[in-house]
Order: sequence, then structure tokens, then C-alpha cells
Amino acid sequence: MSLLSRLPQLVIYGIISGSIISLGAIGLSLTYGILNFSNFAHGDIMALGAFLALAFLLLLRGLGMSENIFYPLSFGLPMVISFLLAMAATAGIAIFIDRILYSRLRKTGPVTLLVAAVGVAFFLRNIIQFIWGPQPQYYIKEIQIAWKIPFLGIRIKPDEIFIIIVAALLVVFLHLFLQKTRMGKAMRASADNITLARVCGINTERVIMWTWGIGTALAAAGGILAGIENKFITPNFGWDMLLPIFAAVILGGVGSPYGALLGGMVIGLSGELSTLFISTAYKPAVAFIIMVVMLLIRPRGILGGK
Amino acid sequence: MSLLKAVNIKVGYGETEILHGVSMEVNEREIVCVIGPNGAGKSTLMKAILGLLKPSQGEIIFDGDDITSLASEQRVRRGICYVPQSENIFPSLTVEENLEMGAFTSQDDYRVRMKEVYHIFPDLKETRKQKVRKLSGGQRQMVAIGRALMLNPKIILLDEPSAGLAPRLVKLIFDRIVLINHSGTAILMVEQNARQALGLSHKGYVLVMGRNRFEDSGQALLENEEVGRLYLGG
Amino acid sequence: MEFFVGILNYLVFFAITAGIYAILSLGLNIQWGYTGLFNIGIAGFFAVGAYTSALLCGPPPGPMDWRIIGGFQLPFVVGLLGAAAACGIIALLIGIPVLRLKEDYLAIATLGIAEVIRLILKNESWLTNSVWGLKHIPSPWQVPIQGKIFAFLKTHPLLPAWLQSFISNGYNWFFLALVLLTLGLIYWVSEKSIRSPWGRVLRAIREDEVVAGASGKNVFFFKMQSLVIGAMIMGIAGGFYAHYVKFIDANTFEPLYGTFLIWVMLIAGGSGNSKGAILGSFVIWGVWAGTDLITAYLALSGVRAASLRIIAIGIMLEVILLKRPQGMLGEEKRVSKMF
Amino acid sequence: MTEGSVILEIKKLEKSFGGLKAVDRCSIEVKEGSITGLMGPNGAGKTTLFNLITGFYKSDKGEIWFHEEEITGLPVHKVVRKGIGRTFQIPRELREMTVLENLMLVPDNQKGEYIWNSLFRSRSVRAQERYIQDKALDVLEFLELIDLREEYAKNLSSGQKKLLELAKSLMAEPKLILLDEPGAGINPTLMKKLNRNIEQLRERGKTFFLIEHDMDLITYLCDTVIVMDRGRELVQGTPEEIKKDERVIEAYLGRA
Repeated sequence: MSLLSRLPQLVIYGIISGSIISLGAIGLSLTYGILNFSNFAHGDIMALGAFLALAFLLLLRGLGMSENIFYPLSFGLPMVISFLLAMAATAGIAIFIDRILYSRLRKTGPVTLLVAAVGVAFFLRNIIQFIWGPQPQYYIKEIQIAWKIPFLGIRIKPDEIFIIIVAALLVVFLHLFLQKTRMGKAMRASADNITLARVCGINTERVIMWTWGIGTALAAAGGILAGIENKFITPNFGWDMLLPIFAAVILGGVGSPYGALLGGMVIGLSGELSTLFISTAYKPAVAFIIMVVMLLIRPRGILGGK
Repeated sequence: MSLLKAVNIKVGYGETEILHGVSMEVNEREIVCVIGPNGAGKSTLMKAILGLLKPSQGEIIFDGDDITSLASEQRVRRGICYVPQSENIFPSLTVEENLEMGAFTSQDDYRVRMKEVYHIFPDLKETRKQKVRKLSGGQRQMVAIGRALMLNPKIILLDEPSAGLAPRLVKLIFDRIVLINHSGTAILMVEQNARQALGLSHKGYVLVMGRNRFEDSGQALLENEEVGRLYLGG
Repeated sequence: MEFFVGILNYLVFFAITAGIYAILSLGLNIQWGYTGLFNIGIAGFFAVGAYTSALLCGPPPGPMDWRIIGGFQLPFVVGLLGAAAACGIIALLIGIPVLRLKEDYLAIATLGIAEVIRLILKNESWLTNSVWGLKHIPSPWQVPIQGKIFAFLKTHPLLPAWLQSFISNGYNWFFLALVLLTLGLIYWVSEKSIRSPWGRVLRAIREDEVVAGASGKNVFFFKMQSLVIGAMIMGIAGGFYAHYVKFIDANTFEPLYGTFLIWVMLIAGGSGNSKGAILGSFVIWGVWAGTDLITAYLALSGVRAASLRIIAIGIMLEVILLKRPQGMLGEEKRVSKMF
Repeated sequence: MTEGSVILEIKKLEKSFGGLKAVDRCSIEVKEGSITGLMGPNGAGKTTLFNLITGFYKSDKGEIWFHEEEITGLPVHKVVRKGIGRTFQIPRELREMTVLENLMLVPDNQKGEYIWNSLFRSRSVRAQERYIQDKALDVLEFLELIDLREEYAKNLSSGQKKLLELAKSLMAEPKLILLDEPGAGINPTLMKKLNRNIEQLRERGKTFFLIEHDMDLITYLCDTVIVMDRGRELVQGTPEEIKKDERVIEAYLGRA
């Protein structure tokens, strides 16, 4: 197949992986904006979300919930419920970690937080590995037949359309939340100037909790969608996501959730398009190279940011 | 009638005492201006009144109650609002959102109050959907003051509202301050621009090296020869 | 007696590994403890050091190998120098874009380079032999020492069995001596340098870059030196590791063993303190080996057991950060001491 | 001391922050061997000017000349090496290092700052270290910080930190020293000592350029005072002249 004819298909793949990366990157960017702290455990939070969804799924199946699938999707109601429960549970766990660990280290200084986050990353990954072992785990084992879209010459599975729609919906929800709700505005205000936010009487500790909650719930969603796309999840998945999501954040401008969305799409697309020229094995390296180039020419990212 | 009273306040940062016993009083519906050379402790006084700094001695009475031990948020809720000298806005929020943040602790519908603020600062109404980052210095200052007005405070503390503004804008800001005052809010401000500020104040305090030096009506201070010399440490 | 010899042999094995980790910790201590550079790609430097030295000193590609390069059978010392040089160059290349930026950027860049290195190790079979790894990496002077001297002694009929068993492990004693000698040398370098004006500048940068700049120091240049020297030390550790285990592949240098454990060692021992870095390495490696006994007792499978141990070590790290952030030893009060 | 030769010349310097002109076509000269005071109301651009001279900020336009050499846009460490030292208004100490180490960091061109020398030429490095340490101890003795020499800088009181800041500027041996409010937060006894020290250093050929609000201090120390307002020089003269100048009072009190 010629390079050009593969292009539309790769763009589709790029949008899918871009959606997943963006969901992780947005959360990372939100926590950075308010806490001024790069959460190196964020990739593993994504994996945690994916495995919690698996846990809920198995639980629901165990409780005898019927698996009637939503045709043409490959899964049914249990998966959808697990998806939502996993997002909530991930948020809860992240807030808990913040309470018992990060909040106590905040006054010690930002670098201690970085070390602590690396510790949390390994901790989470190995909790997952301890429970499930290193082998891939599956939400659904059936293979789904892709739809062929005439003229464009692309193939896309119904699940993949679902992924793109869900990611887009979540981004729209987040946008509405940030722009329209009091808490959303307070989050943006606190990211701008946390001292002034306190002078206004905003309870910034609550804002921090919300930020953790929303950022990690989105990360969990990203992790679950990745599980649906790849058909399987492994404990190392979070580690593999870390580089792309950081690259996306840096590309978009640290601290800007909209930049993170844009950055995620760019990283996703360029990763897929790079396969036209180099071995697929080097997809993760593409994110890294884009990031380094960005740091050389415009360290503040496309959309500015802090 | 006395609204805010600071009695013999001693306060500082760490071991450095900045105010060595300062007293002052603002009556209801009054504009009071604190002037003095750099390093006199004017901003420190503001922070002590809002509770951002804890005095080692002295008391602060507001509306008849001793508020010396209250937290800043509680003081804000009682009706003391504060506009810091710098970083007093949320740059990536729109004008309207900045005002909304000002009313964050309020239970009432902030839109009613917002209309009143727009009435005082009509220019803000035109730019209400714009991000504050894109506004000029004068407009930003209006946003900052507007934000503080959103809780309908009894008194508003302004730390150098005219700092860094062009002369035309300084006049504009001072005009608006008078307007706010006419609507019933008392004002306590610290100003470098002493002549103009004293000109519109009912009362002025001159602070030097953390101590009260003069207290008189704004006009009387303006005419006082010695005040000018004091600025140069003479 | 034989039991005693068995323990002794185990201790030698333990000390060699811990010693190699101690070298890595000293490298990280220069970057993080002295200068505040946040490197979470230690595994990458460790791997580059190991592969470089293995390729320089190892045998040429065999008929079953994919790789077409390497195997120059150079002396061990050349391998170590090559390992240090390769790591130094990589550190230099990462440093150029990110050392002027906030510390988080260095962290993510080191993480990225470690990932890229791992990808290369896995995929570039012409160089790294891909997943088949590099085999038969020679241990330095093993042939003359083990082959001649020990072969003679260990079969000598006059010696009791336990002594023969002791001697048959004799080469490890020699390797341990090499490791400890190198560790001592690197310890000397890091102690001497941190007490010198050079080290003072690094610590000033760690405390406040602006002040260091205002005192006329070229902050970027000093950070670069710290990053490069630290990386070179990590490379040397990689070389030792390759020549000790004799076989390496891409999976040898997982972020866990390569990066995480070393961070825990340094933090536990006391970052900014060379003695702390070494102490931390031996203690944490001891804890690590000790937890092995526990998981063995619980009869867990290999991967699960490893996970449980990491969970324990992870909790330990967080507790140290919360309760004793300065580590076991902590930094000395006055470090600058040339006389 | 060559009377009248200019050590620092600023030509039409400009710097804006988001539309606000902090320094606006500012031209200033500082004479060699002088103690020149810099005054002005808040927001006049004094500290910004210091930051521009020392390379912490990059100017938008204009030139800075030091000793007949242009230094506009040089990075901080190069400006320091040219011979311009500064203190910060709010002390920035190296927290986890001792007072003595804070001072010993400062001198330029230390042989031991090259790792090769500190490893293999320790004799000459050691000799230099001993010299630097003696010098640091002298400075600490003078400023009465000697008992705190082995204390972490973070444990000092704010007044002591201010002194440390001064001590560091003395260690640098620059030709021109910029002091940002040296008098704030220091007790009168120490202030007198500091004054004497500045005078002594001036006699040894150093030039001082200092931001200060305390008119007593300025009158006592400075031969020239420059008053800035709205980002540029308003008046220059002796302290006596400045005190009488209506424009200065105007600038401080604001126009009617």
C-alpha cells in the first residue's frame, strides 16, 4: 500500500490514541496548575482506573448481571457501570493519597513531592501486579469486526467510535464544568493565584480535592478507553503512558488543560503517522523527540501556560 | 460612628517588628487615607487589619466586636474586603468571573450585586466577557476593586490603588472611589499619591517608621508643611 | 563449617551487588544530593554502561547472534572507560535542552531517554542482539585467576572440603575487591569534590540558582558537569554489573531495579551524604534480600513476590519522606572542608 | 581615584511589563569612587533598574555601559565577573548551607571550582580556600556574625540574614556594589558600622550605588543622589539640594 493511501487510516488511529492521551494529559495539567507539582504517578493512575474497571466488571458479572451487549458495541451495561464506578473509585483513591501523603509534604517543598510521586507510581503499579500478575487482562475477549467506510478507505470498529465520542463528551463536560460551575471557576481562579483565591474566601483545600478528583477520574477514563481499544490491559500500561502524557502537557503548555488536549492530539497523531517512516516499535520515542524539540524551541508550549 | 478601630497594633514579619504600636479609626461612610514614606508600615497595617498577619499586641475592633483573633475569611464575611497592591486579579478569568469569585462566599444571587458594580464601573460592563489578562492596567485595577465590592462590604481596604497608573487613570480611579463611598461603603486606603488621596479623604494618618506621626483631616494634612518634609526623612 | 562457608559465599554475592548499587547511588548523589538534579532515568544510564562495556570487552558475534557489531575483546578497564564516556555523552545531550528549565523537565527528559534506550535495546538487533541479549561477557581476569591458581588449590588433597568450597568461590572475592576498590575511588572523588569549592557551587545551585548566578557562577555549566559526572559513574556501575552477571538483555534494566531502588537507597541513606548513599545501598539491598525470605515463606510466585516487596519498599520510602526526610545519616552541617 | 570618570552609564534604558513601563528612557551616570543614592516613590523603577543592570532582566531598548564597555544583555554571572556586585532587598540565603559557606561561595575565579583542580591540585586549592576562609571570617567578625559562622543560614533571624546579604556583597570584591535597601531592618548600631565600612571601602576605590529611603542615611553617606520617578531620572544633586527640591516632594506626594 502506498504511503498516501494509508494516511486516512493512520489519522483515525491517531485520533483514537490522541483521545486517550489527552484524557491523561488534561488531568496531569490540572493538578500541575494548582499544586505546581508534576505527578509522576499519573500514568499509573490511568492503569489503576483500567484495573478498577476490570474489578467492577468481574464483580458485576459475578453478581450475575446480564452481559447483553449494546450492538454494535462489543460490550454491555456492566462495562458502562464499571466505567463510571472506576472513575469515581480512582478519584477517591487519589484524594485519599493526597490527604495522607502529598498534603503533608506540600510545605516541605516541591521536589520532595516529586520523589514521593515516583514512590506512589511504583506502589500503585505493584499493587496491580500483585493482584492480577503481569499477564494481560481482558475486559471482553470477542473480536469485533471493523466497519469499512467506503471512499475514504478506512476501517473503524464501533468500539473505536465509542472511544472518540466518550472522550469528546468528557472534554465537553470538563469544559462546561470549568466555565460554568462555581467550583470550576474557583479551580481556574486558584490555578491563577491561590493566595488571592484565599483572600476571596475560597476554600482552596476543597478546590485541591476537586482538582485531584476530576483530574484522576479523567485519567481513569483514559485508561479504561485504552483497555477497550487495545482489548487488554497490563500493569505496565501506566508506565508506557507516562511519556506521551507528559509530552502532551509540555507541548500544550504546562498548566493549561486546553493545551493538554491539543498536545494529546498532536502526540497521538504524530505517533501514528510516524509509522509511515519508522518502525512501529519507536512510537513512544516519537513523543519524546517532539517534546525535546518543543523544549528547545518553545519551552512554554503552544498555548503559553505558566 | 466608629466602624473599624485599630488600637496600639504591634506587628511584623518573623522577628522584625514593622509597626511599633499604631492606632487608627475609621468611622462609617468615611474615606480614610494612610500616607507615609516607604517602609513606614502602611501595607503591613492593611494586612494586620485583614488578619493576614497576626499582631503581637493590640486589638482590632470592627462594628463593636473584637476581631483580633478571627481568621481572614471570617473577617471577609463580616464585611471587610481587601484589594492587594499587586496580583489582585485572576488574569485567565473573564471580568465577570473575577467578580463572581469576589462573591464566592455569598449566599445571595451575585448577579444583583454585579449590576451595582457595573453601575459604578460602566467600562467593566463592556469588557465583561474578556479575559482580564488582556485588559489595561487601569481596567485591571477596576476589576480588582469591583471584585472586592461584590460582597457588599462595610469597609474596603485599598493598598495603593493608583500605583503604576497613568495620571488620567489615577483621577478616574479616585473618582470611582468617591462614588463607592457615596454608596455607603467606608474606605481605608494606603496611598503613595498623597496629594490627590488626601484631597478626597475625610481623615488622614501619616505613618513614619511604624509609628503614628500625624492625624488630621485630609485638607489640614495637605496644608501641613512638615508632612512634605517627612517624606524625605527630614 | 560448610554452612559457615555457604553464608560467607552468599555474603560475597550480596556485597558485590550492594557495592554496584552503592556506585549507582553515589552517581545519583552527585546529581540529586549535591545539585538537586532530578534524574529518574537511572536505568537508562545503567543499561548503556552495561551494554557499552559488554560490547567493547565481550566476544565477537557468534553464528546464532543477530548482532553484527561489537565484541572487540578489549581489556576490562577500557570497557569501563567506554561505559563512562557513552553515558557522559548521553547526559550531555539531554542536558542541553533541559538544564536551563525547571527541575521537572529534567525528570521527564531522563525518563524519556531511558525509555528510548530501552526501545533501542529491544529493537536494534544489529547492535544489541535484541531480546537474545549479550552472552558470555567475560569477568575480568577470571581465566587466569580461577583457571590456574584456584584450580590448583581447590583440588589439592591436603585441603579440607570446606576450604575447597571456599576457594572455589575465590574469584568472587577478587571481583568484590575490584568493586570495593572502585567504590572507594568514587567515594574519594565525591567526598573530595563536594568539600571543594566545586561542590560548594553545586550545593549553592541546589539551594538557590539565582543566588549562585548572582555570585558569578555559570549555573548551566555546573549543572551540566554534575549531570555528566553522575551519569558516568552510573555507566561504570553498569559495566561492573555486565561483567559480573555475564549475560544482559533489555529486561535486565527495568525501571524498578535501575531507578526506583536507587532512589530509595539514596533517600534512606541520606541524600547529600556519600557515606549515607553507601550505607543506604547496603541497608536497602539487605531489606530487599530480606523480603525475599518473607515472600519465599509465603510461597508466592516470582512476579507476585517481587510486587509485594516493591509495595513494601514503596511504603518505606513514603514513610521516610514523611518522618525522616534527611535519611539515616543526613547531610553534614558544614560540608566545605579542604583542610 | 580619578575624580569625575564615569563607571556606570545607562543610556535611554527601557523595560516594560505587560504594557506598564517600569523603566522609561532612563539615562543615569554613576561616577567612579562615589557613593550614589537612588531614591524615588514606590513603583518608580528603582529595583527594576538594578535588575536590568545586573542582568536579571533583559532591557527592551537602550544601553548599559560599565567601565567604557557595553554590558547590555549579558547574563548575570558575566555581569558579576565584570565587577558589579549586588544585594537583594529581601535576603536570599542558601538555606541548608552554613553562614561561612554562604560567604565562601562568593569570590570569583576560585581554582577549586574546577573539579580537576580540586581533585588533583589540592595544595594550591587548599591555600586559596584558607585565604578565602580568612577573608570570610574577617567579614563575619566585622559584622558581628562570627559566632554564627557554623550555623545554617536558614536559622538566622531576618536582621541577621540582612547582614549576611551585606557580608556576601563584601566578599565579592566588585568595583561597583549595588545595595538594595541596605538599611531596612538593621539596628542603628550596626547601621553605623555598616556606614563606616562603606566609607572605608570607598576609600579603597569601590563605588556604591544604593537604593535607600532613609534620608538620614543618604545624607550621611552619599555624595550624589538620583531621584527616579516614573521610570526615569527626575533630579540629581547633593542630598542637601534634593531635600530642598520641590520636584522631589512633588514626586513623592503626587501632583495636586
